[in-house]
Amino acid sequence: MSSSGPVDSDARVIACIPADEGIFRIALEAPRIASACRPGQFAMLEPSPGAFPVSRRPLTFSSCDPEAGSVTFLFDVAGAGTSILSRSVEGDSVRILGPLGRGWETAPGRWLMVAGGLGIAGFPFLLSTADEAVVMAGTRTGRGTSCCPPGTVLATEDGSVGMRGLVTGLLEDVEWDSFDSIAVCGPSAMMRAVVARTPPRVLGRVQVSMESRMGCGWGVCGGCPVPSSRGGFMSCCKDGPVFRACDVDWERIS
Amino acid sequence: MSSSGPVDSDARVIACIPADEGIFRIALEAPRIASACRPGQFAMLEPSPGAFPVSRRPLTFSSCDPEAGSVTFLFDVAGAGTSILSRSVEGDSVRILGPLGRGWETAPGRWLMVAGGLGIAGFPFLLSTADEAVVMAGTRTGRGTSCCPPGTVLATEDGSVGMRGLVTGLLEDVEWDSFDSIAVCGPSAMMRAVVARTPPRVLGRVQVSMESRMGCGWGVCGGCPVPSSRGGFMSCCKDGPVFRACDVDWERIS
Amino acid sequence: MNPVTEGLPDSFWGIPVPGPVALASGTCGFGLELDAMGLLEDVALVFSKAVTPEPRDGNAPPRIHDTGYGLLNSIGLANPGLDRVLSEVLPAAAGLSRPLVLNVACESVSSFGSTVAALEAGGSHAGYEVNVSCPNVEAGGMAFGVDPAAVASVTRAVRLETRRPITVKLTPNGGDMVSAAKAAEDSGADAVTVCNTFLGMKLDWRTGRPVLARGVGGYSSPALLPLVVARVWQVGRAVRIPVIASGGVWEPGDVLELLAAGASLVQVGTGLLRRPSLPSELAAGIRELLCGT
Amino acid sequence: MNPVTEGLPDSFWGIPVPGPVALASGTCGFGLELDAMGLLEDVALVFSKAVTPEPRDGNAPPRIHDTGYGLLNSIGLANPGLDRVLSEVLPAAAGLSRPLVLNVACESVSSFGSTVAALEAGGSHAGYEVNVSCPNVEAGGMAFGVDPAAVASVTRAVRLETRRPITVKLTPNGGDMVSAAKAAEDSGADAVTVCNTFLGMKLDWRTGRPVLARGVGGYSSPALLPLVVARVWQVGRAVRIPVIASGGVWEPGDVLELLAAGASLVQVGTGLLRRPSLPSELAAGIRELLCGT
Ligand SMILES: Cc1cc2nc3c(=O)[nH]c(=O)nc-3n(C[C@H](O)[C@H](O)[C@H](O)COP(=O)(O)OP(=O)(O)OC[C@H]3O[C@@H](n4cnc5c(N)ncnc54)[C@H](O)[C@@H]3O)c2cc1C
Ligand SMILES: Cc1cc2nc3c(=O)[nH]c(=O)nc-3n(C[C@H](O)[C@H](O)[C@H](O)COP(=O)(O)OP(=O)(O)OC[C@H]3O[C@@H](n4cnc5c(N)ncnc54)[C@H](O)[C@@H]3O)c2cc1C
Ligand SMILES: Cc1cc2nc3c(=O)[nH]c(=O)nc-3n(C[C@H](O)[C@H](O)[C@H](O)COP(=O)(O)O)c2cc1C
Ligand SMILES: Cc1cc2nc3c(=O)[nH]c(=O)nc-3n(C[C@H](O)[C@H](O)[C@H](O)COP(=O)(O)O)c2cc1C
Ligand code: FES
Ligand code: FES
Repeated sequence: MSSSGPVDSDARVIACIPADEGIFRIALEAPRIASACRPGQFAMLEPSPGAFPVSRRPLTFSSCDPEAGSVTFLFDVAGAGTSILSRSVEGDSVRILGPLGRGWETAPGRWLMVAGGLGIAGFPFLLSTADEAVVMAGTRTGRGTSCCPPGTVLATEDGSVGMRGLVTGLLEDVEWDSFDSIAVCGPSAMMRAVVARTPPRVLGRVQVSMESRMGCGWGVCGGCPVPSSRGGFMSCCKDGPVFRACDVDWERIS
Repeated sequence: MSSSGPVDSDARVIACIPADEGIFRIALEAPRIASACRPGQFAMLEPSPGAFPVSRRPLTFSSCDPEAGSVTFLFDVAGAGTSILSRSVEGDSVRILGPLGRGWETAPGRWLMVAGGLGIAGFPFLLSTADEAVVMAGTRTGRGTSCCPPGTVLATEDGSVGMRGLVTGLLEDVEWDSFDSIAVCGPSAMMRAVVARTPPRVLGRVQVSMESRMGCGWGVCGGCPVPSSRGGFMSCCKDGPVFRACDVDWERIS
Repeated sequence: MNPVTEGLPDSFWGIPVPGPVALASGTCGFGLELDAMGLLEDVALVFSKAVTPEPRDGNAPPRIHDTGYGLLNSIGLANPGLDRVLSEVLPAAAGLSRPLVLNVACESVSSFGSTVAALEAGGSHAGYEVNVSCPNVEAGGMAFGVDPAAVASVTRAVRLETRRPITVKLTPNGGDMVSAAKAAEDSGADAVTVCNTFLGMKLDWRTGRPVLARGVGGYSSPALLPLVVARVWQVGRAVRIPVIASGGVWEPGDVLELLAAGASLVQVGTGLLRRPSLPSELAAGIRELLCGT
Repeated sequence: MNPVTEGLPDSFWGIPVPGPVALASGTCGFGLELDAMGLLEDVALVFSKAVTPEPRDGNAPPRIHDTGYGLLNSIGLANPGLDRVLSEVLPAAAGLSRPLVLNVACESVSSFGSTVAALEAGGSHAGYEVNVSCPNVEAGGMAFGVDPAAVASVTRAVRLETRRPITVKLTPNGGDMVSAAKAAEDSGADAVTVCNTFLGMKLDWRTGRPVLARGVGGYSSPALLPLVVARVWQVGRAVRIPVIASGGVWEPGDVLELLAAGASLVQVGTGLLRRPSLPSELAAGIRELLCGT
């Protein structure tokens, strides 16, 4: 079916449960969004029915069940907004606008998915559309490991789970040419490091999901600039959040 | 025991229950306040642990049990603040500052207590200190009647309970000289009408409990002026809320 | 007399409007996104993102910070610039289901004139909003707005170039807004917009650094409504041209309060960013409130 | 360099202080009520209610309105006036456990001078806060504050009469606060207070009437903190005398943020009205926050 622009509606909370330390999974009943959303797209969730905080929070679709009419998100309690969201209980109503932005350019073949921290959140959805995939994830302490899809190759900075070190360490033995598409999602510094380590001949296959503060999420406020390799800025919420790695000016990413 | 200035503390909610349509009774555990407060004094209650609303709400002590260390208030859901208060449940914590202001000048002898609307709230406490009393109360529709002390003589504008008409109607047959003290509490217009109907010879026995918006309740903001019959203003929270009727300039009361 | 309970305005600048709610500049692009979502129905007028003579990338990120109680922005008038607005945006906006007012921001008086002159060729827009109040740029912006003489010059420069209606968008960040409004009126403005975001800032005390790259930004919040009501009230009693209120609107009662204060039209900005459906929600809420009176 | 994590100030104007939190004028009387409650311990300085040459009854009621998100006040400098302050208040305040700074408000330059001259005889107060920013009076008040030349004249007039330190309390409601601050500095002020309440208003749309008898009032709210931070930051970079922040403080982090922005002392007003114990709560909260760094 054809996607027909974002929908702004009140969604029933099906469940909101802790998934790991300080990480929650929320499932919402949002049939129109569930039947339209694509991997890598996101939604803006309103953390409170009151006036504050004044803006919504962007979250990537973690999974989607068009039949059941439901979508799920996996999120870190990062501050006030996500903390309010985490206190949602079954039956509550959450205002949600979506699907928003451009998702992953899905393509047949073999995928490499590289996540840093809760960058893993959207990969279950992307995986569900991929023929074949290897997933790698790095975290500081192993927190969030339980949210990774089965078979994920892990690295932790403290060595508590998987290889000790950064996720880029896992890339040392990667057979780059065996992958048709490479998806990277995580903190900016991690994505820059991954891109820096990618052999130039495969850079064209790399896509990244960028983060930015967002004022609106639907393309009008100009609050979410992503530096473009052609100069100037692209808009994270409209031109992204998923970009080709070579379209991003990594030197201007802080 | 001697009263030692107001105390600002977190009080445990013992109960908060509907007392009549849109009227709640809240009981708080506040031992130091319970052992210090006097009839006609009030407390400032903080309607929310968050920042909003920015100021507290004044409520008159409705009853006080120094042994049990508890105080109760009877309040109308008038707006945002009292609406938040009304949603308190047992075990919640409410910040309360009190006792504040000057209460009724209690005196031996016979009392007449005249209430309009929820002006009745503080009379149970005053009654508990009076030798003998007649209580009269007027409401528009009978709402709040169930909060009146047993034996209260009633008037309602719609005639649903007691005499049809205003509370001033009840005063027509009053034997003024039989009362040593007269206490009036209610909306300003009602108090002005009662005072206007009081024979001049007994005016010196009339006390009124004035209402005013309050910024602080503890005497520093200048937000609660009550026009004085000597010109200028008195402060409702510090010089009152109970005043001698003849100290108030009723012409400047709107 | 209370304008609110007498009935809501059904036209502005001679343009029929479905109600008093308009979209604030910089919070709705050129209206295309909302139109695609079918959400312009209850909108009086669409006030465009600021158009500048040259394309502007805008300020360095971060440009947005939600303090919890309000939004700080430091967009810096990012926009495709006059030429691309003429060649790409206005043709695309020609089919917009509600009239568009072009917000224009320049760094000099003469550039205000020439930019509007160029836009005159452009299309079917309903008028101009002359932006002398942007808090997020070094040159122009609120530097004009704080000075009534500069407001007068800018207004005259624009007035000379167009017969379409113009409103001058004033700043609350210094100077005397009432004098600025009178200067705009005397120089031929058809309305004034009261006002723009308030200069604001947030620092992270742990680092001592501002959270926005540019340091200060423009602050908006529903908690600022009383500041806007006061300014609309004061300006409304000093000028005879209509006042367009801009700032702090979140709920239906806020719109009615601004109308009661003297506004003829009420913009929504930050509330719209949060809820693209806000104009429709406000329209429904206003109907409900007025039924009860 | 980040002043906050380097350690908090332990003196101001040479006066030892237990921390950076002071009490804002008009929200603590002359400190007597709080002292009686034993709540001055963590207070740096007590800024008194405005003293005027003549007694003032203040504005007609209602003078206070809680909008939910903030407080509107229209007190109008109600105070017993110079003579009774000298004969009754200052003697009573002599035993105050923390130093008192007298806030002074007058309607003319010469009256500022003569009022301070009279107060010089009065007592042991630590200094003066020159109030050129009250939004709630017809004459004087912020009419001075918006004009740097008037700020300079008032400051000089006061400077001539006293050797005690003086701070000039500036207005955010017009004019250019940075120029006003420089004018105060150049005219001999020992600090500037940034700032006072913001002009605000609430109307009841059903009646079309303002909720405050005087119409407009001074608005304060924790949601205004970013406006105060921006102004403290801008003024702090323009003057070398200390900046006393006033506005929007509710939580311990707010105090640290204002210090990071350049303030040397931070007043609490509306938050204090709500919680007389706020200064102690802030002191404890600040200790906790700084332990974590
Ligand atoms: C397209 C997109 C998709 C996202 N998907 C997810 C997801 O699936 N799961 C998830 O846990 N998080 C996701 N995020 C990040 C998430 O939006 C932020 O963690 C959230 O907005 C923080 O809100 P808060 O009110 O809890 O924290 P705040 O109090 O607002 O901020 C807490 C901290 O987070 C930082 N921050 C705030 N907003 C953002 C932002 N938009 N991007 C990056 N950092 C921010 C702040 O600088 C601050 O340090 C996504 C962000 C984007 C842009
Ligand atoms: C000394 C004193 C004792 C009081 N005791 C009681 C009591 O025992 N029981 C009780 O139900 N009420 C009492 N009141 C009134 C009570 O304080 C107000 O109803 C309450 O503050 C309203 O708060 P709100 O946030 O719910 O309503 P808001 O949204 O603030 O206001 C709702 C309406 O109430 C009016 N109002 C607000 N504050 C006051 C005020 N302080 N006085 C009068 N009108 C006000 C407003 O104008 C508005 O019309 C007392 C008031 C005073 C001054
Ligand atoms: C993200 C953002 C961008 C803005 N851009 C502009 C602009 O380009 N031109 C302009 O005149 N005002 C701009 N404004 C100001 C708004 O048009 C509006 O006047 C202000 O935000 C107050 O209204 P509000 O409280 O409803 O947001 C911007 C505001 C925001 C929040
Ligand atoms: C009720 C009230 C009365 C005030 N009276 C005065 C005053 O007499 N003189 C003065 O300089 N400021 C006065 N102010 C301003 C405060 O001192 C303070 O600068 C302002 O409220 C901002 O601080 P806040 O946000 O902490 O309240 C008053 C403020 C309030 C709320
Ligand atoms: S978040 Fe508003 S344009 Fe992207
Ligand atoms: S309420 Fe503040 S002085 Fe009475």
